[in-house]
Amino acid sequence: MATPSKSASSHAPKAAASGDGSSNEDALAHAPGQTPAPPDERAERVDAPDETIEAPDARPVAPSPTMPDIRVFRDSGHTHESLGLSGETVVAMYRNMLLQRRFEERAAQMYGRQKIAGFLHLYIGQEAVSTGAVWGTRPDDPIITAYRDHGLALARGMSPDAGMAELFGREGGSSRGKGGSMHFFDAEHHFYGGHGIVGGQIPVGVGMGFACKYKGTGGVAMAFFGDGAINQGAFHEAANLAALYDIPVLLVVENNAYAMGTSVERSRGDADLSKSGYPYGMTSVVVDGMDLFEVYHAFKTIADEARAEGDQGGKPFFVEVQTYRYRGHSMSDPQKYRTKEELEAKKDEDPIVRVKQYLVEHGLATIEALDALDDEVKAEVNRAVEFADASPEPPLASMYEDVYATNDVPYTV
Amino acid sequence: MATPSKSASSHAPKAAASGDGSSNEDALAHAPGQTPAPPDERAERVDAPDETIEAPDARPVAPSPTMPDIRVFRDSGHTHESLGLSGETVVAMYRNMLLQRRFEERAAQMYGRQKIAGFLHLYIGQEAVSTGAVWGTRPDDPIITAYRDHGLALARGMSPDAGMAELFGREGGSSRGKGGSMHFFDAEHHFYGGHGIVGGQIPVGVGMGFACKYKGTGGVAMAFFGDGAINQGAFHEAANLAALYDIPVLLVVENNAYAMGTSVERSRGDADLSKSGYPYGMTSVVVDGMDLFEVYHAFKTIADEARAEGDQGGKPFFVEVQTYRYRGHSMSDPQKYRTKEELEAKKDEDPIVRVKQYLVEHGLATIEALDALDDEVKAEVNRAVEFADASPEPPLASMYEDVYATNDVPYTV
Amino acid sequence: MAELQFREALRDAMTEEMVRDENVFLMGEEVAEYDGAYKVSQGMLAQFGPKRIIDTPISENGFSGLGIGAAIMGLRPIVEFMTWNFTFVAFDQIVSNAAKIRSMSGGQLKVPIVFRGGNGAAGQLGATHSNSVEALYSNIPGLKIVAPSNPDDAKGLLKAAIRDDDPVLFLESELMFGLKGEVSDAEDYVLPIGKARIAREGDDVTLVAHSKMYWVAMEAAEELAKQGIEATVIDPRTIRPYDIDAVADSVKKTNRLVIVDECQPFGGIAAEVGFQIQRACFGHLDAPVERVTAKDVPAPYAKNLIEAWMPSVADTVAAVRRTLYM
Amino acid sequence: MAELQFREALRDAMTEEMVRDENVFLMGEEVAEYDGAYKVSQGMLAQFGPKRIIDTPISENGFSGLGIGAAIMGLRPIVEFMTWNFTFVAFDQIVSNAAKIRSMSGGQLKVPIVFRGGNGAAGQLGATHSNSVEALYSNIPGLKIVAPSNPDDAKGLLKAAIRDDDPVLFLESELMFGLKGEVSDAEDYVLPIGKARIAREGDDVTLVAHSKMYWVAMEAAEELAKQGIEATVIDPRTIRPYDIDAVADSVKKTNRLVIVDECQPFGGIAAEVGFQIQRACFGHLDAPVERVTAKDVPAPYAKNLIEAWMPSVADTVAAVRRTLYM
Ligand SMILES: Cc1ncc(C[n+]2csc(CCOP(=O)(O)OP(=O)(O)O)c2C)c(N)n1
Ligand SMILES: Cc1ncc(C[n+]2csc(CCOP(=O)(O)OP(=O)(O)O)c2C)c(N)n1
Ligand SMILES: [Mg+2]
Ligand SMILES: [Mg+2]
Repeated sequence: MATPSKSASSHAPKAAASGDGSSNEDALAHAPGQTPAPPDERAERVDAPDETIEAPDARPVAPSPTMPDIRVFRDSGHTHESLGLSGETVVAMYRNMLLQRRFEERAAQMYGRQKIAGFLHLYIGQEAVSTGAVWGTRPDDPIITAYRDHGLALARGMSPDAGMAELFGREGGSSRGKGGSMHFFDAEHHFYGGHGIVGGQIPVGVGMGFACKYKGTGGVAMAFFGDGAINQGAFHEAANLAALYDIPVLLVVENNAYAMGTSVERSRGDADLSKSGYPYGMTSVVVDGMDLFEVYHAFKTIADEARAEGDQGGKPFFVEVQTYRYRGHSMSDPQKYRTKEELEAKKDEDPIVRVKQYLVEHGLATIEALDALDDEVKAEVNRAVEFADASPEPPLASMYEDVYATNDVPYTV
Repeated sequence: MATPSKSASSHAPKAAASGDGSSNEDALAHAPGQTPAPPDERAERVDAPDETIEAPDARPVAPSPTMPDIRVFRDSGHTHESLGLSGETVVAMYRNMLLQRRFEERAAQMYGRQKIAGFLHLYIGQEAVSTGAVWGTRPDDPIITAYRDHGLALARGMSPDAGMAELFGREGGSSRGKGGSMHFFDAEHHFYGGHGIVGGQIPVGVGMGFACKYKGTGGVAMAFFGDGAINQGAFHEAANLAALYDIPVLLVVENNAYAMGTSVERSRGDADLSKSGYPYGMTSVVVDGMDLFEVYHAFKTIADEARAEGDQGGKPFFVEVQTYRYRGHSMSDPQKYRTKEELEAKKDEDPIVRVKQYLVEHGLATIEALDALDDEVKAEVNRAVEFADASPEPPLASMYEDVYATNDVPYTV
Repeated sequence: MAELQFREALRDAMTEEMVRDENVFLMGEEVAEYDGAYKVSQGMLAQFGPKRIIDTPISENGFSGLGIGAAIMGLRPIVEFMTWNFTFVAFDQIVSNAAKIRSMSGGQLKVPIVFRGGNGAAGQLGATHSNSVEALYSNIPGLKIVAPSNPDDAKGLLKAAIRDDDPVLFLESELMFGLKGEVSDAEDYVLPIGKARIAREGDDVTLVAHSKMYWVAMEAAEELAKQGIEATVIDPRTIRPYDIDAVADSVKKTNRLVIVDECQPFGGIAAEVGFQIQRACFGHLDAPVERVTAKDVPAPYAKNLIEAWMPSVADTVAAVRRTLYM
Repeated sequence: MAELQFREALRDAMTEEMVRDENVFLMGEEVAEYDGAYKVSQGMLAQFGPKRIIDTPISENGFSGLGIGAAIMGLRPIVEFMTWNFTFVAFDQIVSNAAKIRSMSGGQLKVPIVFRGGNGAAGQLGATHSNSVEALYSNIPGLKIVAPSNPDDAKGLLKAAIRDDDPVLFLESELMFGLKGEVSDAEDYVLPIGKARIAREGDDVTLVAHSKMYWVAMEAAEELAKQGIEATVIDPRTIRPYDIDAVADSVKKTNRLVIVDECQPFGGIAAEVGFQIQRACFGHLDAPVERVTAKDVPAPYAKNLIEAWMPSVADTVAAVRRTLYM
């Protein structure tokens, strides 16, 4: 309106008397503060000290559309030297990626032979994300992810034996055969699952970052989730909590372009996921997930920025890693939602091939040496299959174990 | 990396053979597609036609941090003429705001006299929002809100008799005494509640907009919620769905600065709520909620932009209305979280006083006439109290009614 | 009578109702372009187009609420959940809104919506994916719950659910989607919600079981017959309202009751049926009501463990023999 | 023994445990600067500071998950819900994560967390605000559930819950926060989870009731005494695990059982207890097990309706008389 509001009550005293605060007070004079309260309100009626605490300025914030803060890690032309990585380290990273690849290729095969059942979601194509993130952070920075979890578990150091035995549902499995493919856990390596409900792990990951800060460990938690999971309310609530409490956590969306058969374009009002950090005042980071060095560099850089000093400070990041899944969503996906051309184009960016290429071109290893390494990895995976096959079924009684830490018994029959 | 990925497979054929798609295919040759499926997967195994459908381009979107699209409705210096409103209309709007104010003042009084029980959340101070929104939209545009619902219900035309009787828990109440203050409903006036679970009404409101478009009514739904409710996952999911499906719905946050005792600053990673539309590609609108004309103008403008043409088009908006609640959160709030100074300053902006002031200054009505109007409104509210008091308690048998539309009986005893 | 898969019966029911009433639409994850995660909606996008067969993001809370709002406005949404396990993120919409809005509005509004999808364990999927949710939702007044065991009931009851003016939770099973059975080809086949089906008559004991467990009960009955024990088998078909009279009438003849229920035991369906029957048939029971349920621990992944976890034919036979003091 | 309000007993339990163990913290809506919506945490911010007494946004799903993650990392969160009605938006975190993570990890992880707040109806709040959630959560293995009826049990059991290595749902009542009672001033007062309390001994009938309903049962027992009927009253105090032996032992003496339970009836706590007792005490029961529960409709607002909806002393007396064929 044209009239400044301040003038209102002065220019129109009667109006003021009829509509403004003073008459509010009159009305309130009869309010239950002074009268016996009905039972369901009594609880709130305990006398509260009268002095008001220092309240934050409550004037609504004027819209200050600042440019979103986005950092991009792509095409930086890194070399291992520029990143301070030794040739041995790059070879070790390569071997780790290869281990994930070979492990899952064999798992798919074993699934076909019905040694493995249930759902089996392969990470093949995304190995640069797991390996880059793990090498870019500390071994005890907690990691949590969804059901597409073999890659991160192996990157973090889960033994292929324990992993394969878990897939086989055997006593020697990482969860004694109780979790299966979607529920890998390896506490010793600070890998906290392996979660089957889309998005459900995100708040839990924020809580892990909260604990790092509370305890002053200097750790930063990483919560991985998919491009489909970002549409769960859990993401929104967890992101705001992380920002509000300055929690050292990386909220990492592995954007592999599809949620089952639904492309990001068909699941979002705006397909640019990097916009997701903005409402929370969170810095967004976009990373080329097919490039091991970019992922490594991105995680190393932001993880160190995210860490708290003791129980002070800390800064969460929203990280979009752009990657791609080469296999179907699970083992029974006709994949009509993408063209063969698209898939083949993506396979030309195979993150493992690119590292191999890099190692050879930079004289860090010979093709022969890397092929030998591949044979070694394959042998390791073969041993894992043998271990799994030899591992006994869990005893039936074990079903009643591990439910409770105390009074661990079936409560009801 | 420095090496273009495309070159990888060509430069390193063996590498390609070991890591790229072709070997994926080898591995897949053993995959269960060709083998009998375990029972839990059989379901997904029905033969799917081989031709692939036209898939969207799945290349991850490059971050294009566009400036958020925000429109501000504040200090526009509107007059009723510039808005095309007759003096009679402005007086009618004034009367409607006054009705909400007087109704709630009396309700608070009746609560003190224990005629009303449970929670009673007063809307006092926010009346420009309800009246401006209702006058700026069509009478049959569906409205849904939270538990602070008396204002919007009365703005939409719920009779004070039915509203007061509902608060009294009587047969003559809008919900036959079953809903109470938090659960007002008036289907005849397209007012769909009145919802007690913070944020739970937001997806429902989006569904109402969805129905407007599906049926081609040209209607636009309005989902009102509080600044605290924006932190519910329901908001995030509903906003994305609204944007993805181009649903004619206004997601309206009534930012009254506090959620119970928690200021926006203490509940958000970033207190600027107008940023909330951005990730969904939604236009955000910021409105001065203490100014009736600004609210009216904003809703009229965007509602007409939001409407679908038949079952095509439609555009959701995120609307932050900046308002203030003059009373405690409910009837038993010591209000230690704000200073008396802050409250008094806000009361100087009383939206009702400002309209009264405007009417007098622009010669649309005399103080005397407006005071007479006030007396008339008070009398109407008094009659509502008498009606409520005279209305009988609902018969006990009615408890078993209105649970089901068909086979309406208690199912279990 | 035509022989159809369970999924085909569901598809036929939805298709017939969508042809009959343009206010009916189907919404859920992968229901359209993917033709359904379990192919229940295969071909429906082609037939009805994207306005009425709608793919959703993974936002169960959001699209459940959207469906509720659409239903209040007079549409008749069918909301498919990929499985009922995923409704825990939508629990509030179903329990606070779908179930209660009619009552809180004093009967002004109705919520004609169907929520459907696979329920219960489906092999080796682990604890997050093996919940039988009827134990939870059946406690909630305002909801109706249907859980058919065969394609014929699936078709007749789904058509009834879509036409019903109240929110109906329709529980299917991934393990039964491929199940074949004769389905009535009556012009417009609608079965009443709330009526049990007596599948088998026997004088010695009454077995009650719904959905997948119905087949366990039937197999147990065969096995018992070999042992000279004749069982009546009742498929309640609907959980809420529950046709307790059908069970009571039978127990008054057989004097013995065993409930096979895949839910976790504490406060599950078996507990409720057992409670009501001990009350209704106190003088008639020659033995305590027995139940066979999932074990009271989270569902394990390993093949041998999940098999031991599930209610089995052997467990059922043993329970029956207990009621016969054998 | 000091006389304390229920809320004071809860506050003392939390305060003592926070003093004892720096890994314990309290998080929830309005717990800090507002001193608690129901003043349970009054003064705790002043004593422990904002690091350990933490106000949250209205994001139950988010901060429940946050608590679970913190618990897995070795902290001991106490998550306060303003009321349990609002946990329906956090249902997945409690049921899929808190309850199942230990089992799915094969025992590698534990989740020592307490979720607490007011449960059940609290006067005229309407259907969305009157849920008794134990009927739902008690079905879930992996959870423990405690529901005390008086300040002394509240203190001893909350301290036990905070020290427990498993997720514990601690159910309070807005209507009982002001309730006064003697509380042990033992140095370190911890009561065992899973043990019932025999509150009153009588030979004619056994009454079982937890939380608010315990007081209904006690009042009914007084009324019955006037009619010459002596009741044993048992407060299970814990719902999961449930001390069924205590109930069975009593029923073997009284031969009659009435359960007073505020839950909706279908599959509620009364159904489970009734089922287990008809099985355990079949030969001892002289009458069917009876239950007194909330009516099977959404909670209405009107004073007369909600009063009729709630289990009452009159309902309980009538149920007992039915078991005595009076
Ligand atoms: C809450 C919930 N809804 C649905 C599902 C079924 N589901 C499993 S994976 C998946 C797709 C997830 O896609 P995305 O988040 O992109 O992860 P990706 O599979 O690509 O790694 C769906 C819908 C689930 N597990 N949880
Ligand atoms: C899911 C849920 N959590 C908590 C509550 C308790 N509660 C009722 S109102 C309220 C504050 C809401 O504030 P806001 O959204 O800003 O609305 P306002 O009261 O300011 O209108 C809270 C926490 C609830 N009703 N629902
Ligand atoms: Mg994806
Ligand atoms: Mg507010």
